[in-house]
Formats: sequence, C-alpha cells, structure tokens
Amino acid sequence: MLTDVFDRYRSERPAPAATVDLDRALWARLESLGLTRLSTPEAAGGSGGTWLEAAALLSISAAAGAPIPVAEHDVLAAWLLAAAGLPHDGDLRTVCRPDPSGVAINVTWARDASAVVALWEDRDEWRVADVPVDRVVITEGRNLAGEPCDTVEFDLDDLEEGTVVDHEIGEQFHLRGALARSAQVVGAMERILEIVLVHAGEREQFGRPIGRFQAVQHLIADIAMETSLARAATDTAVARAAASDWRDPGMLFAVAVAKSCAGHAASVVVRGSHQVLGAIGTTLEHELHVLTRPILVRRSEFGSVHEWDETLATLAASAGRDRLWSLITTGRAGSRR
Amino acid sequence: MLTDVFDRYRSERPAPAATVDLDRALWARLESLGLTRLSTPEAAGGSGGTWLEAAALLSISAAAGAPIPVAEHDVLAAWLLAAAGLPHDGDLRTVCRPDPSGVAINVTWARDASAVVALWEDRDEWRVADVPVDRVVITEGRNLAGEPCDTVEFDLDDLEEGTVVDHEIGEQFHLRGALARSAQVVGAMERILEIVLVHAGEREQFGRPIGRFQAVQHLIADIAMETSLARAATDTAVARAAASDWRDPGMLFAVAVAKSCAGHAASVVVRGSHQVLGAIGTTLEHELHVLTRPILVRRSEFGSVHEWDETLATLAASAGRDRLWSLITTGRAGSRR
Amino acid sequence: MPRPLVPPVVREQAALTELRREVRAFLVGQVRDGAFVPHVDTWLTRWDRDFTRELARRGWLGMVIPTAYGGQGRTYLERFVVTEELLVAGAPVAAHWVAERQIGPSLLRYGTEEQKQAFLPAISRGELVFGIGMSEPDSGSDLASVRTRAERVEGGWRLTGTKVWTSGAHEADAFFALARTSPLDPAHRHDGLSQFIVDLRAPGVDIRPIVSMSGDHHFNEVHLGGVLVPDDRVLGRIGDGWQQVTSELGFERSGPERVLSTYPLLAEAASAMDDGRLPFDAGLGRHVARVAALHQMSFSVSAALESHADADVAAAAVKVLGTTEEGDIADYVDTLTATGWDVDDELSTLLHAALLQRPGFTLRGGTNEILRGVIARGLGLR
Amino acid sequence: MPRPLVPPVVREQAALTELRREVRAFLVGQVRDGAFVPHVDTWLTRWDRDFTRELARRGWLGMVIPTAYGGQGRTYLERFVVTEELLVAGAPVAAHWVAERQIGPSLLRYGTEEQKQAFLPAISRGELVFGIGMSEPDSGSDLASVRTRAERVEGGWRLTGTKVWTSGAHEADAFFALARTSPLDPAHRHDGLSQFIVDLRAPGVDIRPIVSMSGDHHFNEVHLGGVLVPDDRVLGRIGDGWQQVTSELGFERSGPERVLSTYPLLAEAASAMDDGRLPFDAGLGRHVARVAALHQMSFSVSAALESHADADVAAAAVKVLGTTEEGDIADYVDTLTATGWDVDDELSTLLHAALLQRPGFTLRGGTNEILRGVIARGLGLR
Repeated sequence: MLTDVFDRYRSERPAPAATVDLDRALWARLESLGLTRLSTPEAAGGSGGTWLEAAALLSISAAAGAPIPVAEHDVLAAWLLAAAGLPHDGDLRTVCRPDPSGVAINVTWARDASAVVALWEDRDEWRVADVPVDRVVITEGRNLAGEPCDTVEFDLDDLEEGTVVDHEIGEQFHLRGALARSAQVVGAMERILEIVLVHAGEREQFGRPIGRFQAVQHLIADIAMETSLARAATDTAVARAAASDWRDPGMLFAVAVAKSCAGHAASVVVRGSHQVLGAIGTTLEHELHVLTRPILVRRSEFGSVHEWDETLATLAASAGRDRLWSLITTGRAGSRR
Repeated sequence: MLTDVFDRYRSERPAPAATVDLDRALWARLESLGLTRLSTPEAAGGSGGTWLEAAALLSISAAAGAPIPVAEHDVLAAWLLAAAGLPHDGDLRTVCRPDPSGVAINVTWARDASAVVALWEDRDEWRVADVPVDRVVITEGRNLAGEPCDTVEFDLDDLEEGTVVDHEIGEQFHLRGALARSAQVVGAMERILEIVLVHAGEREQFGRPIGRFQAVQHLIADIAMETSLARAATDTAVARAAASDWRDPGMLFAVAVAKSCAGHAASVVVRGSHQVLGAIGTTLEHELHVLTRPILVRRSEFGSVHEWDETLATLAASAGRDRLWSLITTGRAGSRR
Repeated sequence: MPRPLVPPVVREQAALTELRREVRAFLVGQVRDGAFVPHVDTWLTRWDRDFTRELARRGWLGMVIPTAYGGQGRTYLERFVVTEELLVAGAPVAAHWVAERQIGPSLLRYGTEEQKQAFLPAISRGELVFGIGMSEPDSGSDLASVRTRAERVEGGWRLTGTKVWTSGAHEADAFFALARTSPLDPAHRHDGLSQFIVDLRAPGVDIRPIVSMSGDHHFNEVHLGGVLVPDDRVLGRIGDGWQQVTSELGFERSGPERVLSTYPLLAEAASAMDDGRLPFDAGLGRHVARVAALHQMSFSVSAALESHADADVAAAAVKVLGTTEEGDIADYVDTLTATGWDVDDELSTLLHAALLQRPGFTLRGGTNEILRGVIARGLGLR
Repeated sequence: MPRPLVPPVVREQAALTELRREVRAFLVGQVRDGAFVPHVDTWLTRWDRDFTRELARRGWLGMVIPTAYGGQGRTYLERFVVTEELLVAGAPVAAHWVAERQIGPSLLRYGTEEQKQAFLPAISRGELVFGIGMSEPDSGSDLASVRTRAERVEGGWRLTGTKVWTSGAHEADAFFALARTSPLDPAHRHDGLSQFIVDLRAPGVDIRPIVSMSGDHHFNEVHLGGVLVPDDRVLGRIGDGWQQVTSELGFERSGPERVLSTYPLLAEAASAMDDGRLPFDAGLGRHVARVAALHQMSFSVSAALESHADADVAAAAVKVLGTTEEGDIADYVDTLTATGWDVDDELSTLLHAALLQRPGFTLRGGTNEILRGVIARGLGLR
C-alpha cells in the first residue's frame, strides 16, 4: 500500500524546483489511509502502528522526496501530545523546542500547521503545549532543501501553561527525532542508489556505458555499501525501539550508531552520486537534488554528526576495554567488573 | 654524489629483516665524504651545509631504508652541541629529552652511540649535556621498524651540569625533529611510488599487467598525489628554514603543515602500496616493509599526527576569518585588525 | 630517486608579496564599502561587470596580455597572487574569469594579429566578456565526441549544434565554440575539430538557461542554428581544435580556483571555532594544512608553466587534490554543524552555498576519474 | 523501493545471548589464569592446540557439524556468537580456524560418507588441524590460473605444483589443494579444476616458511612434488573444484573475523581515552558505530545463510567494509599516538601488531578491488 501511494506520488508530482511546499493532496490521501497518524495509539485516534511501520513510512516517503511532515506531525507531535495526555484533533501539527525566551528556530512546516506542539524546558521541568498558530508569530524561511523552515515565537504564557511531562520525554524527544531523521536519510540513499544504477547503465562515454568503467563501479559499490551499513544500523535501532517501546536502556547507543552511520554515509553517497551523474545531476530539473539536499539537512538535525560521534566516544571511553563489547552488542556497558 | 652512495648501498645491503642495526660501513663512508655532519657549521668541524642539503640527505637515506642516525647525530645532536657551545669530537651521537627523573624512552641508536646528547628542562631552564654512554644505563628495545630504540637512564648530576641554552632551543628542537621526520617520510614515500610503479607494470593478473586496471591506477595516482603534497609542504618548510636559519617566526606553522601532510599521506601511501603489491609485499624478504614500517614510526615521532593537527587548528582558530590567509601564506597571522 | 611529480618549491618574491598587500587592501576597502559581500565559488557564481572594470582600472586584468595589446604585460606568477587574493576575499570575479584565464592566453598563442587587436584590449579593459563552448549534451568527459558541425560556406563557416554548461553565456559577448569541420574518423577521433570565435548576439544564436539545483542561473545551453562565422573568426588553423582545447584545459587545471572555491567557508569556520559557534576540532588543522600545501603546489606549477616546463601531470594532481579538498571542507564543516536556520549567520550562508556548489568542483574542467587516468598515464602506467 | 543489499536485521535471541555469557565467562577465566594474553588478528597469528581442544571439550568446536559426525549440531548463528566472543577476547583460535570455518562445512556439502566419518569427528575434537591450498605464486586474485596439476595414476592422482600463503601448514595435519585435472581452456577457464584432501605428512610434500614482515612465521609455501592422493581423497567430483572453492570463499567472506581482527586494539584505545593515555577524540565514536553496525550486518548475513537465502553481494559488502574498518582502526589509533617505546604498554603492543598485520586484512580471501567488482556485478553493472 505504502509503495503504491508513493509510486503514484512520484509519477504525478511537480517538476523538481529550488523550493518545495507541503503537498496537501498527498497529505490528504495519506490521512484517508490512516497513515498520517500511523504510530499514534488507536485509543488516541491513530492507527496504533509500531516504530517498525513508522520507520518504513519515513524511509519510503523520503525516497520519494515527498514534502510531508511525517516525522513532525506523527512521530513527534502526536507522541508528545499522547505523552502529555492532551487531545489531538488530527489537524496538521509540527513540533519544536523553544528557547527560554519562547523562540524556536528551524521549525519545518510551521507555516502549514494548524498548531505547533512545543516541548519546553523550564526550571528543571519539561512541559508540552499545543499552541494554535494564531497565537504564535511565524517568520518564514527555507532550509538547504528549500523546505519551509520557519522561526516561531511563542507567548511565554502559553508555554508556562503547558502540561508537565516526565523528564524522560525530554530526552526521548531528541532520540526519536534523531532516529526518524536516520530513517529518512537511509530511505533517500536507497532511492539514490537506484538512480545511479539506471544512469550508469544508460549513459555512454568513450563508446560504452559508464557503469562498465571500474572507477564508476567502485563509486557505486561504495554508495551501496555505505547505504547498507546505515540501513543495518537504523533498522537495529528501530527494532530495539519497537520491541521495547523505547524503554530499552540501550536506545541512546543504538540511535547514536544509526545517526553516526547515516551521517557519514551521507558524505559518501551525496558526493559519489553527484560524481557518477555528472553535470546533469546538478541541474534543477533532475531528481537527484530532491534527495541529496534533504539528506544533508536531515543528517544535521537533532544533533550534528560530530555530536553523535562524541556521544559514542564518551560512552565507549566510559565503558572501556572490558565493557565496550557489551555496549556494542546491547547498548549497555553494564557495571564495571 | 648522494645518489651514488645510496644506490650503492641499496645494491649491496643485506636482505630485508625483521630487525635492522646500524650500518657502520655506510656510516664510515658517509663520514669520509663529510656527510655525517653535513649541516654542522664548518667552524664546528662540519660541512657547513644548510637545511636544504640536510633535508636532501634525510630523504635520500630514508628512500634507501638506510639504518643510519642522520637526523639524530647531525641535525639534532650536533646542532644542540653547537648551540650550547660544546665541542663535538665527531663520534656517533644520538639525542633525547629525559624526563624529570632522568629517563628518556624511545631513544633510537642509543646503544650504538659513544655519547648521548640530552636536552633537559629543569625549573624553567633548558640545559644541554653531552653524556658518554658509560655514564648512562641503556635498556635495549626495538621500535615498530625493528630499529634499536632504547631507554636511557641518566645520572641527574650529569644533566644538572649541562650547559644552559636559550628557551628557543627547546622549542626549536621539537620543530627540527619534526621536520627531519617529515623529510624522511617523504623520501621513503617517493621510493615506494617507484616500487609500486614497477610492480604494477610487471605483475600480471587476468592476462594483463595490473597497472592496466583502473582501480589499481587510481590507487597509484593517490599514492603519487599524496606524496607530492607532502613533498611540497616539506620543501616549503625546509626552504623557509634555510632562508632564515630557523629564525622565521612562521616556522611553527610551516613545520606543522609538513608534519600533518606527511602524516596523513602516510596513511594513504602505506595502505595503497601494500594493497597494490598484494601478499608478496607483506613478506619479510620484500623491500616494501623496509620503507613502510619506518614511515609509520617517523610520522608519530616529535608529536603525533593528531597533535600537529590540533596545533594547526589552534593557530587557525586564533587567526580567524581575517588573518587565516596571512597564516597560510606566511606562517604568521599578523596582528588583529 | 624518482623524478618528483611536482616542480620544485618556489618561494614568493618580495614584489609578489607587496602586490598581494595592495590587492588585499583594495578588497578590504571594497567589502567595507559594501561593493560586495564575500561568498564561495565566486568565479562561477558572482558576476559583476562594474567590479571587473574596476580591477582593470587598477591594472589587475589582462595581466599576462602584453602592453602592446592593451594588457599589463606581467607574469603568470603576478596573475597567480592577484587571483588568490580575489578568491580568498570571495570577490565577484565571474564576469572576467574565462577571458582572463583561458581566452586571452589562447588568443595570444593561436589568434591572428587582427584577432589579437580586435579582442585583447577590450578584454583587458574588462569590457569584452567571453564564454567557452566545449561541452555538449552527450559529450561529457569525451570531448572528441562533439557533434556541433561547421560547414564551409562562402566567406566563412556555418555552425549548427548545441553547447551546454556555458557559464554566463546569457551575460557574455562572445564565446569559443569547438566544432567538427570534418566527419568523425573512429581511428583518429581527435582530428577534424576546430574552434571558432562566435558573437553571442549573432543571428541564429539562441541562449537558454540551465538552472542549477540551487535555483540559480549560471549555466546555459547555447543553440547554434546555422550561425555564420566569417573566415577571420576561425581560431588558428582549421583542424587544430583538439590541440587548442587540450592546451586551454591545461591553463585551467591547476590555478588557485581549484583549491580556494570554498576558502571563505574555511576561514569562517576558523572564526566559528574561536568564538564557539563550532566545536573545536583538530580536523580544522588538517584542512588548513592541505590548503597551505596546495597553495604552494599550485604556485610551483604556475612557476613551471611560466618557464615553459612540462607540468601536465602535476597540474592534474593539483586539480584532483584541490577540488576534492574544496568539497571536503564543505562536508567537514557540515558534519560539525547542527542544523539551525539563521539568515543572519554568515557561516550557514557560506556552508549552504558551498554544499550546493560542491558537486561541480570535481566535475568541471575534467572529472577526477579522468584526471587520475591522466596522472597514471603520466607515470607510465598505460 | 530497491531490494536492500543486506538481509533484514535480525535480533539476537535470548538463548544466543546466554551462550555469549557462557563463552565470555570462560574467556575471562582463561585470561585471568594466564592461559592466553589477548591479542589482535588471533585467527591467523595465535596457534594453540591446547586451547582448541579445550573449546572442543566445552562444545564450542565443530559447532555446525551434525552430532552423527561427532559435532555439536548447532546453528550457524550459535557458531557466530561463539566466534565473536573468541575474537573480541583476542583468544588463540588459529589452530582450528580453517577447519571450523571452511573445511567442516565443505566436507559436509561435498565429501563422501567415508570422508565425513574419517575427518569430521577429529575436527570436532580439535585433534585434526586443516589448512587450505588455493593460492599459487602467480595466481593472486585470479584463482582460475592455478598451475598445480593432478595427473591420473593407478588408484589415484599425482599432484605437482606449489601452493603459497598456506597459513599454519607447518603445524597442520592436512589441507585441501586446488589443482588442474584437465588443461586450461581459455574459453572456459573455470573448468577442469578439482580439490584434493592432501595429507601434509605424505611423501613428496615439502613445507617451507614464508616469514612475514613482522618476522613471524604464519604462512608457508607447500611444494607438492608428485604427491600421491588416493581416489578416496578427491573432494566431491573431479571437475567441481571451481564451484567448491567459490562456495568456500563465500563461507569465509562475511564472518566476524572480517570485522573484529583489531577489536582488542579498539577496546584498549577506549580505555586509553578514559585514562588519558590517548587524547579524547570524537573519531573513536565513529569507529565504534561502524563496528556496531558491521556486527549487525554480519549477523544478518549469517542468518540469511542459515535460511539458505542468497546473500553473496551482502557478504562481499561486509568483507569490504569490515576489513577496511579493521585497518582504519589501526591507522586511526596510530595517528593519535605519539611514538613512545614502552614494552609494558598494552596499547602499543596491540597497535604495533595491528599495523604489521593490517596489509593482509584487505587482501586475504579476495582483495577489496575484486570484491567491489563482485558487488557491482551483483547490482547489475556488468
């Protein structure tokens, strides 16, 4: 079903452009199929799927370069509302973490949402507030991918009236966001591999398809391998999240591995795919940048690649010689011998 | 002349082995040609060459894998003795920096020297002492390259009786050592390129020389390019040292660039050359390890690759946007605007 | 000892350093006065005829063109340091780039006396802007496969075909067009090619934009629909096109623009590590070291070219290493940067532009895969 | 959506985790008792028949060999976790490595009933040690070019030729030898090859050491001077050699030993960053992430092999990524380390061994260049 929806989207979508806007028709179609709140519990009006289904949707929609807020609306905002016991009317939401002055930057899709769900840390308490757009000030912007990416200014009163939630919600938000981004990055990289393979089989230079040249083969093998590694890392974290409903204490490590592998894979895949595609792949009309630009945005959201590497280095150093393997296999170092 | 000496050495030398010892015959031959104290001023009994000649000797002897203490005896020990106004009888010397307890580790050629020149930092003063081997305790060891690499324990009295030298001697020692190592690393890499080219032209697989395969060509091109970059960086520092007799305030930057480029090039060249040579290149009887093992030793002496990168990062961050280019072109950031 | 791949290191003479200072002082003033905002990859993306003419007035255009043809009669090394300073400052140099780098030297080498007099003074004043027409839709790295054909007609040649990736054609006055003057002979693929100096306002020239993934318009498709080029606008001799473009590609291979396209981002990142916008990381030092060594390597190649030494392999090495490094700088800074949208932040403005321009670095002027082959051949491997 | 290169992620069942704990507890005890000192690349460099027999006594040898043949009749996944724990602990596993990984499975698939009964029980007890004889001086990556020939004689075959890189042949009891049983046909290069089970103490076998650059003796040249091999020691059918070695190479492609050869160094480096022997650096995290992901990827491939799914391309990917990472770990730690000779420092002991063993990682069992070609072909590129 998912595949059909996005195959159809890809065949009907507008030509690639420098900026992209929310595709409301696609969003409505997903809504009619129960896919816009895929991972929301049925009791809260969702489809009751697990992170396995959510991650599949994130990857497939990213592979299609579909401009829709799956991560923001469902995986993050709906989850926060449920965690806070707040109702969700099903209208489009985005999500952000305003700073102490009530300002949040880099809020994708804010201009398109009917309400913005804010996670706010105030004097050691975490609060969740569902704030209608008519109570916030939105300054429009665009990110590297040309997506709506706005600044949102809240009224501090609205944030202070938010519902107090557990501390772990605040920590999980970052992990859930990071893993959602990994699933999107990997999905887009898998589609890039397809594009590259087709091009290398068709494009001829010096009298034969460029895919016959060993140098091109190696570029493509590297794309395939790095994508596979990132897929394995991401699926491992997703499986652990689904099996434990994010309660597994090894989630931090698993998400960090996924984000690190996806982030470094992005360097290889973006560079390699553009190199194989040549000049044509840098043009506005080509599909490639509909995938490479979002990859670069997503790998740096919810923590830079460097930050996640640092997190892993800290965990590893603290685990040390005798407990590193336990960390690698289970995400937990266990107690020192 | 230099080339002849080392061509002859290479044609006559013993088969490659796991350990190497000082080649006294070669050393004597160099001595008779005035090459063992090439960069020592004529007034002090040397040949009065500049760093241009010293660097050439370091590179050529390293390319031949010749087990002789050119860097230790001439470039460092003789220079320290001259700086301290101490006499040099011409006998073989090595050099080290003992710790506060009088112990120096990783002292190459100590067992072969007639005296060890120590540079010692004591209560904010730098001292140079020329200590005969019968006054030190030597514990023999071998480094990764199989070279004599010993621990030397001094009598603290000998160190305390050393001659006080300028602070800048202490700082320059590290820079001179690092640049000598860069010249050796680059020389060895240039010889590796030759070996790799010969092998790729001769060795056949799948019915043709492996040098005809694009993947092998690219491995070799990378070896050639990284070696060239390290050569350019090293020669720039050497030229600056020769022109200013190490007084140019840009020496720290120039040496750091050389050590960083040579160190990172070593990663590419060692890996790539062994990959092209295949299993035969990992055998004791093959010349390759006579070059790759010392390269790995030298790139980590007088500061790790990481330390030099950190030094450069610190200099660059401090120079900042407006003065970085001045740092890159002259080695000095100049004053803030 | 093997013959080094790279020509000997050359130290910068005091006069060159003084020239740097002059150019630098001028550029600092221009930025202060708001004449331009520093940017990355400006030799492709920042077009400013006023700035170009101002450079000409100061004697920093037509630098290697003899004074007899209105140029400055200075050395390649002098041009080198001026070029470095312009790129490092992120100045808008695209309008004169192609003419200054390739067209001028090529006209000097291959042009007729009449052509030199007709074009070189105007190029040197910054008033005549040139483009280049080598690539075609299907040619890619295989230039010998170009299909644009020139047919002999009374008094000249009639050109028919399509050129692509012509940067700035929509703003330029003329371009060099590579065309087949005799049919492709598979056994001698490089024969039968010639270059023509084509007036981009001539009848039959149709210029259409190729918009880049950034949304910007720098490149064009130039359709030549039977454009008449008079005999006196043939460059050099008919049939010498391959040799000419090979030598022009050589001119453009190892210059500072193959190292410094993202330099303004590297410099901004250094400041950002100083003031805490980026975490301190030793990797910065590694990139600074590579840029410093490439600066020296590129300078050495220029010095060799000045003295007519053979430096083809070294030039290819500079281009592969340099363009890879330009892109690696963008990727490196990106991995250190958590996404934070902030229009006022110079770092993210430069970073985003660098990321969007990056794919072109290792493609334009010969892909790195092709150039590694050039190096391998130069080393005797095939 | 493209078919993923890698089989689906499989979570480790509780029983496997329990098996890990058992093995780990045993190994901790062995180290504590001084039975071995943890080292890198132990599956090539650490030979200990006592340790091997002890593993057999505990049921951790012959794991995938059916109990009917004296084995443990356990799954490939169980063997996988035991193997991981042994490598991670740096245990001396070289003596049984080849038999446990390749020879046992190959005998099970291709051997006669008599051969299975003759060899598998002794292999499972750790008493029969096998080597492998594929490579030859001129064959390198091109196995079809082997020149060792087997001539038909009364009651068997007479083998003449030279095998190289046979690890442990000087300590082993027997090896598989690949030989030409009919002359090379250039149009069908893979035909006419067969494998023989050769007693390394048989007359005519001459084993000479190939000393490695570390000074250690692990590899050998095995000269076969007309060695008589009886008919019942032909593996499978005459002419099936190519298919057999291809499948054996498949067995050895994606196991934990393609990821973990330098794991003890990585673990020591983590401790060194904690206690200040190495500077703290984010790069450690990157390497830990890759090892963790490769552990999972390798496990997935093993699970696919267990269920007879096609995983050739994925296995090649694990080997290229894993062996590159093994070497990158050595290089990474080396760039962080300032030379300081200290025999007592575990870090430098492991680092030096890793640096000296590293060149082999991306060569043995098929070079990474060959394997990238395998991947490209699997992706449909040629």
